[in-house]
Amino acid sequence: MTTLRTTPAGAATTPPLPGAPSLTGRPRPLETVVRWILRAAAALSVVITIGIVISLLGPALAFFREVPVLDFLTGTRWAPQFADKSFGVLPLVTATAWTTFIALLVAVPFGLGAAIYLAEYARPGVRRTLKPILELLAGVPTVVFGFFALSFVAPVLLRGLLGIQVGTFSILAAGLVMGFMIIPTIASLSEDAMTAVPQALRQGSAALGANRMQTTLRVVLPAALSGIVAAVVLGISRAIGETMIVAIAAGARPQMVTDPTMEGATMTGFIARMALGDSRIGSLQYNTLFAVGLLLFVLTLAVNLVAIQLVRRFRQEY
Amino acid sequence: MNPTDRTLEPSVKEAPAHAAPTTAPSARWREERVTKDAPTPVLECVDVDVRYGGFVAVRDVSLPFGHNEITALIGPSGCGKSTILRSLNRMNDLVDGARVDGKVQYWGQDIYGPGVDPIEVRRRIGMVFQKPNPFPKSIYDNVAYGPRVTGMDVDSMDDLVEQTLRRAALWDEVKDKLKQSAYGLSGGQQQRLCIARTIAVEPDVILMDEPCSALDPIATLRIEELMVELRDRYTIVIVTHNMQQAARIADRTAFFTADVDETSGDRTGVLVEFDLTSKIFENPSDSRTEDYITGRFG
Amino acid sequence: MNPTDRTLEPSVKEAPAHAAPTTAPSARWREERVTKDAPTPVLECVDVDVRYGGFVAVRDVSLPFGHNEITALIGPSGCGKSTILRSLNRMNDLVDGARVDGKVQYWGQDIYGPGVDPIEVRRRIGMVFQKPNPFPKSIYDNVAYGPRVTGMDVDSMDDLVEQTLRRAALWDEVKDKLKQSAYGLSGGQQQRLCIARTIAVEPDVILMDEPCSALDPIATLRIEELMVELRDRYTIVIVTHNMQQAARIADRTAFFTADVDETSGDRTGVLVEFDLTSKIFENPSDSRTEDYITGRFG
Amino acid sequence: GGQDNTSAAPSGESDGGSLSGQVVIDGSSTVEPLSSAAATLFRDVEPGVNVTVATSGTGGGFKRFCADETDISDASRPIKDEEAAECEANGVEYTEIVIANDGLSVVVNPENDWIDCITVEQLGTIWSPESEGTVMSWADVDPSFPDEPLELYGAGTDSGTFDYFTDAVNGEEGAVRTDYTPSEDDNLTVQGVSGAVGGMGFFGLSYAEENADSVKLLEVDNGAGCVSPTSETVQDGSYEPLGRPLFIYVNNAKYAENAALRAFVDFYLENEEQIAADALFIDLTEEQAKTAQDELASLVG
Amino acid sequence: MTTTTTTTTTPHQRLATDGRSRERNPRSVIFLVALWLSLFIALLTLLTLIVSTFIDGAGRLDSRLFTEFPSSRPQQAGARPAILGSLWVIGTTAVLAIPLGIAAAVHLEEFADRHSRFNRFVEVNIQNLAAIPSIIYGMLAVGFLGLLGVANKNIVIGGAVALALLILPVVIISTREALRAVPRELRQGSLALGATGLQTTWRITLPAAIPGISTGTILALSRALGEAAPLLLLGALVFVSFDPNGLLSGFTTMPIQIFGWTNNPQAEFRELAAAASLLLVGILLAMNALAIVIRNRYQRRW
Ligand SMILES: Nc1ncnc2c1ncn2[C@@H]1O[C@H](COP(=O)(O)OP(=O)(O)OP(=O)(O)O)[C@@H](O)[C@H]1O
Ligand SMILES: Nc1ncnc2c1ncn2[C@@H]1O[C@H](COP(=O)(O)OP(=O)(O)OP(=O)(O)O)[C@@H](O)[C@H]1O
Ligand SMILES: [Mg+2]
Ligand SMILES: [Mg+2]
Repeated sequence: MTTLRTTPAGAATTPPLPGAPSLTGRPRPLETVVRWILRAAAALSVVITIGIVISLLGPALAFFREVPVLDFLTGTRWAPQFADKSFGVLPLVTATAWTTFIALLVAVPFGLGAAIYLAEYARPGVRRTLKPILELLAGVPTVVFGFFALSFVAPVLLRGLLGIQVGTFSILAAGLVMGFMIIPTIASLSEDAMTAVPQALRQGSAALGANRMQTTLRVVLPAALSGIVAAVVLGISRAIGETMIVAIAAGARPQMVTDPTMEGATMTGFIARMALGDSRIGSLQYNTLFAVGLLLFVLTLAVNLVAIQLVRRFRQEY
Repeated sequence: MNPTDRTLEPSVKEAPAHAAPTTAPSARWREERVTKDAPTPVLECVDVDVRYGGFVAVRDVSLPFGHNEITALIGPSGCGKSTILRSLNRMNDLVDGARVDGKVQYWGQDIYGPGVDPIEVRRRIGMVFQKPNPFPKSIYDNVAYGPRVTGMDVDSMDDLVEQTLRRAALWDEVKDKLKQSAYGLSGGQQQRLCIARTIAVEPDVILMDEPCSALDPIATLRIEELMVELRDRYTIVIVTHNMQQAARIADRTAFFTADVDETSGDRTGVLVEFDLTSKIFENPSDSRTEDYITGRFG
Repeated sequence: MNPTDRTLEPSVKEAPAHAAPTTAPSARWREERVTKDAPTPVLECVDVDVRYGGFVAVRDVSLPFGHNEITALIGPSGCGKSTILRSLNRMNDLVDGARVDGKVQYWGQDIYGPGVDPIEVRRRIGMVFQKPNPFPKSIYDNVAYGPRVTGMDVDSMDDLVEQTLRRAALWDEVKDKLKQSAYGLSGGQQQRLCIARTIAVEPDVILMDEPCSALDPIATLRIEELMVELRDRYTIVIVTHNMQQAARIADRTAFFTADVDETSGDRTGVLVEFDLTSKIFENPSDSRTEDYITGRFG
Repeated sequence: GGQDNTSAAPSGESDGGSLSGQVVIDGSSTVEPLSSAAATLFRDVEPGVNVTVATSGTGGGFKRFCADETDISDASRPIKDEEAAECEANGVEYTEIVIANDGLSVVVNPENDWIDCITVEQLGTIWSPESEGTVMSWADVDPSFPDEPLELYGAGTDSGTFDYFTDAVNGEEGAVRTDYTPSEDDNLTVQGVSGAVGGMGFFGLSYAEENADSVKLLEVDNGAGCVSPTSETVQDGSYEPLGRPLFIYVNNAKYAENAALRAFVDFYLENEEQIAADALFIDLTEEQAKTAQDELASLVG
Repeated sequence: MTTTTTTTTTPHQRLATDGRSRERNPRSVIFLVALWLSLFIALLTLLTLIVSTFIDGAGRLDSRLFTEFPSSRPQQAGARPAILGSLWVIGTTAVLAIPLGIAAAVHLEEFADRHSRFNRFVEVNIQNLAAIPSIIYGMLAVGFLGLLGVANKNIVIGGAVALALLILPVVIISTREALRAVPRELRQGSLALGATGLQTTWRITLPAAIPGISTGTILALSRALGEAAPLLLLGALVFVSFDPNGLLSGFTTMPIQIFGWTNNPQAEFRELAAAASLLLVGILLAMNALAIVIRNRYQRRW
């Protein structure tokens, strides 16, 4: 039996024992190349962001050279194409805020309700069938949703069934339909968050004599909060950024929206119309497009950064 | 003999490789407490079968659980110990496709009888799980959860929480951080918190499914001590893989095994033997029990 | 004093304060095989510290692992057994923030030395995990995976697979379903498949982190038998919670515990004692070892 | 009107469909139906030529046209000086061709029984920027009208139609009250007007004729009596000031070198009558057609 | 061993048997009804939408829709180039976005150092990109193609670039989720055998994540299929008289064709638009169904 070779602590390098297997690896050039490709693919997302900023910023700056930023942000009259021009973006912002708000008013309760039902009450078979059907709602082209708002929700549902006096175009109809469009986003992501809550927590609650509703409201929902917040925020982003529904159904009249039965032009709706309109490219009117685009970008960015913080705060490791 | 002596009685016997231990863990001390006589059954299975879908997981189990006693359920994996345990407080209701036939009597009343509220059953017959599963809430809220949801009439929740944590031998360790998340506790502390949570709703019976299998030996020891203390107020049923544990703390032990159907290959759990723990470990009536106890099983 | 002296001849002068427990598991049979002499170290930790972020998880571990021996690492939860094990084949490289200081010598060569390829290290020093983790592939492909990815030069993969499965005592059970998914196997079979997968790449050393803790007693027994068989060809290091298991199969045993820092409350793992298994279980030199072995720990 | 949806075999020299190549058209969405109709008919003659029509708007169309990206630019207004300068800067020479006529029709709700003919002054009263907040009901326009609230609908502010209408009615492009409901989609304007008793709107004649059941078409009095909008009145210029021409701009160099483009443009002009009918516009007067032919001829000559 | 119980029970020990379960108390029932209504209303909307579109468009849902080219005469018009254009664009989008998205996700999930500031920034950035309005991607694609000197932007590759940029973050995020769902133990098992990181990813992690990746990707593609806004900014065509036949070919897609038709004065065009909408919804339904089949079929139990 050989005695142990010993190494004085702190000795520099130890030569390997005679006959010891080599531990140096073979070179793996493919590995290196592929890893660089992967890294480049990930970095591309940053390039995209930079691209967005550049493509918005140039014309937007040209615009802000002529219209002071403050006037743009605080003005309440939006009339870039009228003879008496005015570039206060608040009418567009209020319209966007209202459509978003109404959409959330519909999507958050219904989306969460559907999610809770699917995650906590439905049998697995039912969930497997219903969830994808619900997700289908998210896949319906927004153009189709837009005409649905115009030809069904406003005249039949709102005016006909509910007796609400809305015009052909209204923030209300557009917001409602947008809400329905967002339901699956919120429902599906919240449902994922809730199913990720360990079964053990539900069992623990049931074993204490809590009923299903109590378990859901007091254990599952708080535990899934970060996922639900993330879902709602994605819903908000969708609502702010949705274009076709509002372009078709909310109207094109830029006015300070104080009442959802009014019509109003949202930021995205304005961009879509302006981009397809007959204004001369490069003109001041045309460049408003980019100023509004930039504002939209900054707004969604802000909503998201806040959301990321919130999600971090509520994140729960089990 | 006091409980501490009992738990400190060496559990580790000679266990050389591939040789059966010469002696099974001793449990002689327990005869002073309970007798061969049938216990007053707080809870009793009568001819219970449990099915999952079409598959019969356990068959024909009749088993009484004595008042203020600890009953251990042992047996190889898959023999249906957890299944039986869950049928004792209708937790199986929550498992898709599970069906319980037969009767489970609680103070003589069938918990599967008509008009019985499973939620009420679960409040009376609490449960502690294999992996500690505190809620993602503060320590205080974990304990207060049960009293709140069951609408218990409490004078002072603070007092109740303190008292409960004391009974669960956790108060001293957590009294300064009641408002902190329960997830900051160690595994053993979390499990004691789960026990505290369970006793906060003042159940009669506590069911425990391998409550120590995720814990280290020291934490295990503390839980065992706690169980022995709690025995004075509660009827305890514990499933364990650890035979030494059963020998150390159980008054009575039920040994289950799985019968294999020759044709279908289905394994169905059956109760082989139920007796005083000392009897099961020292002088089992059934050869299958003996084989299992001595590690000769298979 | 060299490190080996330190770890292999622990404070013999200090006789244990109290008598060794009479009931500690006997391991006398093993003395026929290994002697008190230091083993030929295939693998050796020299003054190893492991940190996670800033936190020192284990400190100052010097420990040789003898050729064709089974070394068991035991100790309470959180004392750093898994951490040390992972540092033996650089699996810690994959853990965020983990840092290993000191040396781990493989045939005298520091595996953390410059120019050493961790991938090569891991092929030589295989690892089996707590939960069986077969790949979602067929049984055959699970075994063939290692040889394929390491570019091993094999004449016939079929022969290699068969031979390997035979060595892992699994061939007879799976030979008719080699092309079926490994997930169809029972837990014990899956774990043996993982062992087979590991030996297929012809490592020197096999590290096992509580390989039986997810298995039932019968499956555990089979794995233990397998380890004893494999010892003739491989050096085995096993972490286990189950002291009987260490007593049954290990040639030498290292006992770890966690020192608690009074001020910060941080727990740092330290090696308490390393010796022949029989010595550790029958006549430990350190009172902490004895307390742990006899269950009086804490 | 001269609308006739039954297809007649397009006339024009058919050289057996031997051509291939590409014709890229972009520009006004108002003119798009014309170009699409032309392309539809042209396909039967020259199936080998790929014609595409996009609707980036008149401005967007000129942007691309002057960057030499497109062959033809559809325009609902004449090219602006800045745009022309850009073309010049890029060396793009072009020919402006009037390709059809359009009448802007003024419509009211069918239940409106108090007006059949509107004067240009009245239009000015209703639509001028100063009216915002003051002229809010029909009674404010003329005391003899009922006190029915005015609800105004019209083309989107980004459209050539908007520019044209505001110029014609208020004498300056973009000079209009802002409290009306603009819409890109004239079908929606129809819906708006048909939904409100006091509703009024303006849009292309074709929309009014297609929706004769839902809206009432007004005659317009330019001081020379009431004139109802029809192909004839638009063509002969008596429907004033709301009749307007629609344009295509053709890239001269491309016209010269691209046989497919040449064939297409020639075909477009030769069949302008049929095309205008298909697209629900008003075809050219003989004089207009002749001018256009001459312009083209001078190009190749 | 069974003893018939004769124990007398105290009131405390007595279980109420009046059948009044706390599961069925009024509040719980109202709660459940509310949940059920939520789901019901969402599904009802979908149904209403499909039915009302069907009523509008059923008359034109015939073979002409598939075989005919657009025409200024509604009776002769069809969506053939739009259908083919949608296929071309979505196919190209998939080719662009899927490999890039998977590569980025693999880097972030498997190789990136989570603590590096840059990688954290990349992560946050991708989350943000996923929330950016689609119309802004249109503006980006215009800028990007302009930069490349592409004169004619309404070509298949142009539309595909816009849509690929749009869905890239979604593909990355869903791929990362799918990769994350693959247990760590599998990767460790592979690495412990001496496999390299890339081998582990290629042979173990990615195959195990395929069901999740394909589900997420199909849903992303179906979103792209229904998008109109970014393509409109590229100067989308409303009239195409030929079948698209390559990356540089002009194209139109179904949502744009639908949008274009609804702007025509003739009511027949609106009927045609409804028919095309139905077709589009049908295609999306098929794609979602495919995603579901994949999800259910290959869902693994670890
Ligand atoms: N939810 C379930 N659905 C279907 N079968 C189940 C379910 N739970 C358990 N089973 C089956 O019932 C049998 C008994 O399982 P059970 O979990 O009760 O065994 P156990 O004795 O507790 O085993 P262990 O010691 O491994 O916990 C097993 O065959 C198991 O596969
Ligand atoms: N990835 C990690 N990051 C940070 N700390 C870790 C990590 N893994 C382990 N630790 C810490 O290091 C210490 C030692 O852990 P380790 O898992 O090695 O203990 P162990 O002896 O294997 O315990 P067990 O018996 O429970 O497996 C513990 O305090 C643990 O919390
Ligand atoms: Mg169990
Ligand atoms: Mg460990």
